[in-house]
Amino acid sequence: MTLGTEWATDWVRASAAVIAENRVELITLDREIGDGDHGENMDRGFSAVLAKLDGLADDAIPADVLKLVATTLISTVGGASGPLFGTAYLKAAGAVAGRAELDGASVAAILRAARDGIVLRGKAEAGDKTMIDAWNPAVEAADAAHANGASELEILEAAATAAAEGAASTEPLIARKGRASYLGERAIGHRDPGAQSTLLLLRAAADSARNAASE
Amino acid sequence: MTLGTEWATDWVRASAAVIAENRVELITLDREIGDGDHGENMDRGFSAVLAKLDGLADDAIPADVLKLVATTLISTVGGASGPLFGTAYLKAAGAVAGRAELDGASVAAILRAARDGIVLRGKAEAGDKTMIDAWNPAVEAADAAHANGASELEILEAAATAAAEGAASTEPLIARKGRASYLGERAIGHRDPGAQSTLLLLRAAADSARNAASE
Amino acid sequence: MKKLINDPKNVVTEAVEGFAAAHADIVRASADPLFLVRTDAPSDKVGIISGGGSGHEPLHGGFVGYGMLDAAVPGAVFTSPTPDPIVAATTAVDGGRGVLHIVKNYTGDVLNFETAADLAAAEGVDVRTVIVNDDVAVQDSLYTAGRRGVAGTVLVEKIAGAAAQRGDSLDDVTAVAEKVNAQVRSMGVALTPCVVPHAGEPSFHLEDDEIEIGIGIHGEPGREKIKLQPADAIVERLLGPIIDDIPFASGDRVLLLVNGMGGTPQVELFIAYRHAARVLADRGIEVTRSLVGNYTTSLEMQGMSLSVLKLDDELTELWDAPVQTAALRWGR
Amino acid sequence: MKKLINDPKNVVTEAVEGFAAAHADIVRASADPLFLVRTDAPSDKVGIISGGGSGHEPLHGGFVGYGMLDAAVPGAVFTSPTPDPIVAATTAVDGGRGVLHIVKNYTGDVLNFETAADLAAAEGVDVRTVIVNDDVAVQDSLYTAGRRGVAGTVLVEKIAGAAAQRGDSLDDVTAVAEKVNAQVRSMGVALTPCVVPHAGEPSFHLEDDEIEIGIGIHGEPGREKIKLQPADAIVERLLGPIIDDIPFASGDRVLLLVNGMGGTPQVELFIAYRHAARVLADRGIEVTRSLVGNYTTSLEMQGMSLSVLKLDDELTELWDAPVQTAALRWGR
Ligand SMILES: Nc1ncnc2c1ncn2[C@@H]1O[C@H](COP(=O)(O)OP(=O)(O)O)[C@@H](O)[C@H]1O
Ligand SMILES: Nc1ncnc2c1ncn2[C@@H]1O[C@H](COP(=O)(O)OP(=O)(O)O)[C@@H](O)[C@H]1O
Ligand SMILES: [Mg+2]
Ligand SMILES: [Mg+2]
Ligand SMILES: [Mg+2]
Ligand SMILES: [Mg+2]
Repeated sequence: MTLGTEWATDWVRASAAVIAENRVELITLDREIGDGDHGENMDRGFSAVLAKLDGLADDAIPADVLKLVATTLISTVGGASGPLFGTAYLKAAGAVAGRAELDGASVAAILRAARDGIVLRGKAEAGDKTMIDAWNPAVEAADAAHANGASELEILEAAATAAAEGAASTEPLIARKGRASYLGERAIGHRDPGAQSTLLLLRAAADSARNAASE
Repeated sequence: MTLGTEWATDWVRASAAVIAENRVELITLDREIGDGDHGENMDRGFSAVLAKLDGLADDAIPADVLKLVATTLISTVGGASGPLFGTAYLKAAGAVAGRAELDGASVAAILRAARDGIVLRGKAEAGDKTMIDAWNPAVEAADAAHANGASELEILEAAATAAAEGAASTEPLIARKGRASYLGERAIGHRDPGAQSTLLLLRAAADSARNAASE
Repeated sequence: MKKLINDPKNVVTEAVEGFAAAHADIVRASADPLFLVRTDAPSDKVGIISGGGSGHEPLHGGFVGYGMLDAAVPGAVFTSPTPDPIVAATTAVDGGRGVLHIVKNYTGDVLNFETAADLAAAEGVDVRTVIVNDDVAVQDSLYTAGRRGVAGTVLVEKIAGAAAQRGDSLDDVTAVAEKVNAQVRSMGVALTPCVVPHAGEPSFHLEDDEIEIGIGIHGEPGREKIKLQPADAIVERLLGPIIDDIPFASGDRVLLLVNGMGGTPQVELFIAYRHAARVLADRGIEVTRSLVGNYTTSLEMQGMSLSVLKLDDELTELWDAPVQTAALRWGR
Repeated sequence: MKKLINDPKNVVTEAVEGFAAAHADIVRASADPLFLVRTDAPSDKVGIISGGGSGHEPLHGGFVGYGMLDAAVPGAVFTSPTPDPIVAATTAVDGGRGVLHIVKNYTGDVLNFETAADLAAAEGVDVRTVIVNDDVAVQDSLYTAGRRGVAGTVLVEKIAGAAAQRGDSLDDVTAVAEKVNAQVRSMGVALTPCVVPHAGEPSFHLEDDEIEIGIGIHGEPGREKIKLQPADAIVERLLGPIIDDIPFASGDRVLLLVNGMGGTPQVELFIAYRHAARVLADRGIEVTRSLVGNYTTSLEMQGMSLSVLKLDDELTELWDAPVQTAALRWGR
């Protein structure tokens, strides 16, 4: 069973919900090693996306949804995460341009393109204690699952699980990008907020796929 | 036994000591219903007087000591208490001008002149919750004691005891002069700092007289 | 108590030294007795002096310069200066046309300036005094030391300073200062207390959800504690008594001053300004001049005061006249 | 959290509205997208824009006006603005000679201004960008996002603004902005944290006797906590790394900026200025220009930063050139 526009819009709704629920936690994480706005930024962005969702054309395809997320995040989030997540969704949209239904290859391509977009803009490497440390393992897990013939849902599940491990892996690290890098050793022991929101978004993607499958 | 210059200088030393000891208490009283500087102001003033005491001429009489206190307080204390206590000592000096030895009448005259000086400058009436509420009963008690033929020491003891009662009597009052007047009913329950320093100074006067008597 | 200071006893002298060094083009400091004076004083105009306890900066030193004050006399923190430096400053700025003392209405300031004026007069200086008492938080002046002088003082100093600068006589400068005082009303609110360096403890206590209405500028408590409210409601609470007092009426043109108490972020002052200007407009009162910032502070206190001054053509022209001080500068 | 605000979500828009109303002679506000622009823009000079998260006022809106910025783009509190308002501000001020973006070095600011510059270029505007990174508290830029842009930004904006105002080309304005950035170094200290309105809690925790050295301007913790020290010792601790970095040397003429973080009483800033000027003098470094006050703040944070800019005749002349903004004004 491939994933279509309904999955994409469900993902957006689930993302907005999970970000709103975790707004304070993301603020707290960012206050510890950043400037305390990450939860507010993401919540502002996804609330704006949600408000625009109804305006989508009836014949919208998943790429249209992803592009709406991209442009809305770019124009409402600000901060580091706005352009980074915005570029991620923009590149993801480009990776599945024209396709009404997304198969396993498309799902894996979305994640890879998103990750590559973030690296292109932010130049972070693995271990820099950024959202990339959640995206990298997610992309690898998705690719591996797809190579093993997994379903779209299984691919997204694998990605979300890997992202969760990736987010946790940022805790012992010293940061080399973003505001946390100013802290030196004092960043040790704190989870990167962008990695945490990455895992929330990818978990929402998998959950939406599960709902689609169960209907 | 009359009181001479030695008593006067002893009084200054005892005043400086007791004000320094009670600096924090006076600050605390003033913080509650004023601006928290009374202890600092008085301490700055009497420290300055103390530093100048050695510069007194060998043939100084009590009025010279009182005048030194007056001019030094005026030029170092500032605030409301500087001019008020300064005027008090200035008028006190005037009341015993030229006298090397102070008898009971002189002692009572000092207190009356001091009080009148404060009223002249500050226009406070009894019950306004100011230092006058300590000075008024002190002056009355001194006059009464003197009328009863009391000694200099006894006059000062009577004044100090009455000042203590007077200072305590300010606690239930609403203030009508000074900063505490801005507080309305919220001043109730707090003792006026200037009344408290008045009692400390008059207690020091009596203690110095007792020391003089016991020598 | 956490402060960027050395010995608490040296706070004022060191700050004055630093101030004079940073603004050497405008002021110089006399160390003993301590006062700040225009580098070009005395001049052939009426001299204008103000002073009072420290801790209200930029009041008064920040307003010494062309078109405003000729000298400022800082006392210890929140303690009026003694007469000596006031006399010294007065004689230093007297160019023969007399000197105006602008004094905030506090017993200490009034008494010390009074003594100084007597002494300066004895030295042949023609001294006048204007007592500023713009704080409507103090009611029933029969039963109090009278209204306090608060942020409206800045407006008195600017406008009297401009009158003196254009060559007005001592009588005229005094008259315009009195006019400003008669037409300005102020009221303040504190969100936090402040800590006087030598006291080391907060001036009053507020719970996390309490604010203090009607505070003075000396860290003294106000008239009432109320629960924290939205900025707009607080603005209305301050503005009501101000408007009703003179009263200001529809058709009036006014200057609106939103004064920070020292520790208030600028965004908050402008949020307050926004609503204050609207409330006035709703009453038909037109804000034609504005001033927003830290002008009469209480150390690091968070809070603000609002001041409204009724303008006419003369006051507007004097307000707009060039001024060149550390804290207020335009036109040159 | 106690703040003079209404809904935390409206802090920036309401503050910008109030600011534009209070300074209507200098700026006007565009509401959607949100930016502040000179009332007389565009003009026939190179345009200069800056922007960034709110909470640093008067940066940047307070520096819009004659001789400084043409527009300022405020983001949410401590959050860089999005590209849309930056593009709108850029096209609004472009008079045909191009626009310079002055951007503080934070990932978010850099990325959003980068996108905006691309979009504005696509609309035919010649855009240059100067990244300000004056904060010596951030070492080892290989392992970090690089030095942050802090209070030195004000100096870049003033001097580049003066160059644009006198008619310099986009190349020349860009070059002088880069020169200022290359010659200015800063470092800060916090005595207290600040509270971001939407976060509602302090940005970091300090004990009653602790201070934070090397803080940024976004309420982010610094590099190390140390025990509270006398002001003079703190000044030396900040000035040492600043002097050693360029390094500044005997015979240099410099501008010394003592910048308050928002909640610091003015007396404390001048106490710090006094000692900083002495330390520089002792090293043979002459302070020929000074600026003391709240210029790049972190809401109500108590603390300060020191900035030292190496001057030459050109920079001095541009610094002295007339400026007419809400927060910096002289010469007109
Ligand atoms: N160069 C970068 N590459 C990838 N991610 C980054 C980079 N810089 C910052 N981030 C991510 O952005 C997150 C912070 O986002 P946010 O708090 O919204 O923005 P800001 O740091 O501008 O306040 C960090 O937790 C980190 O995951
Ligand atoms: N008008 C007055 N007459 C008599 N005493 C006064 C008057 N006003 C104030 N005081 C006294 O001055 C005291 C406060 O002195 P102090 O704190 O040193 O000065 P300030 O009020 O200027 O800070 C009060 O406690 C009160 O006793
Ligand atoms: Mg952040
Ligand atoms: Mg007092
Ligand atoms: Mg006092
Ligand atoms: Mg941010």
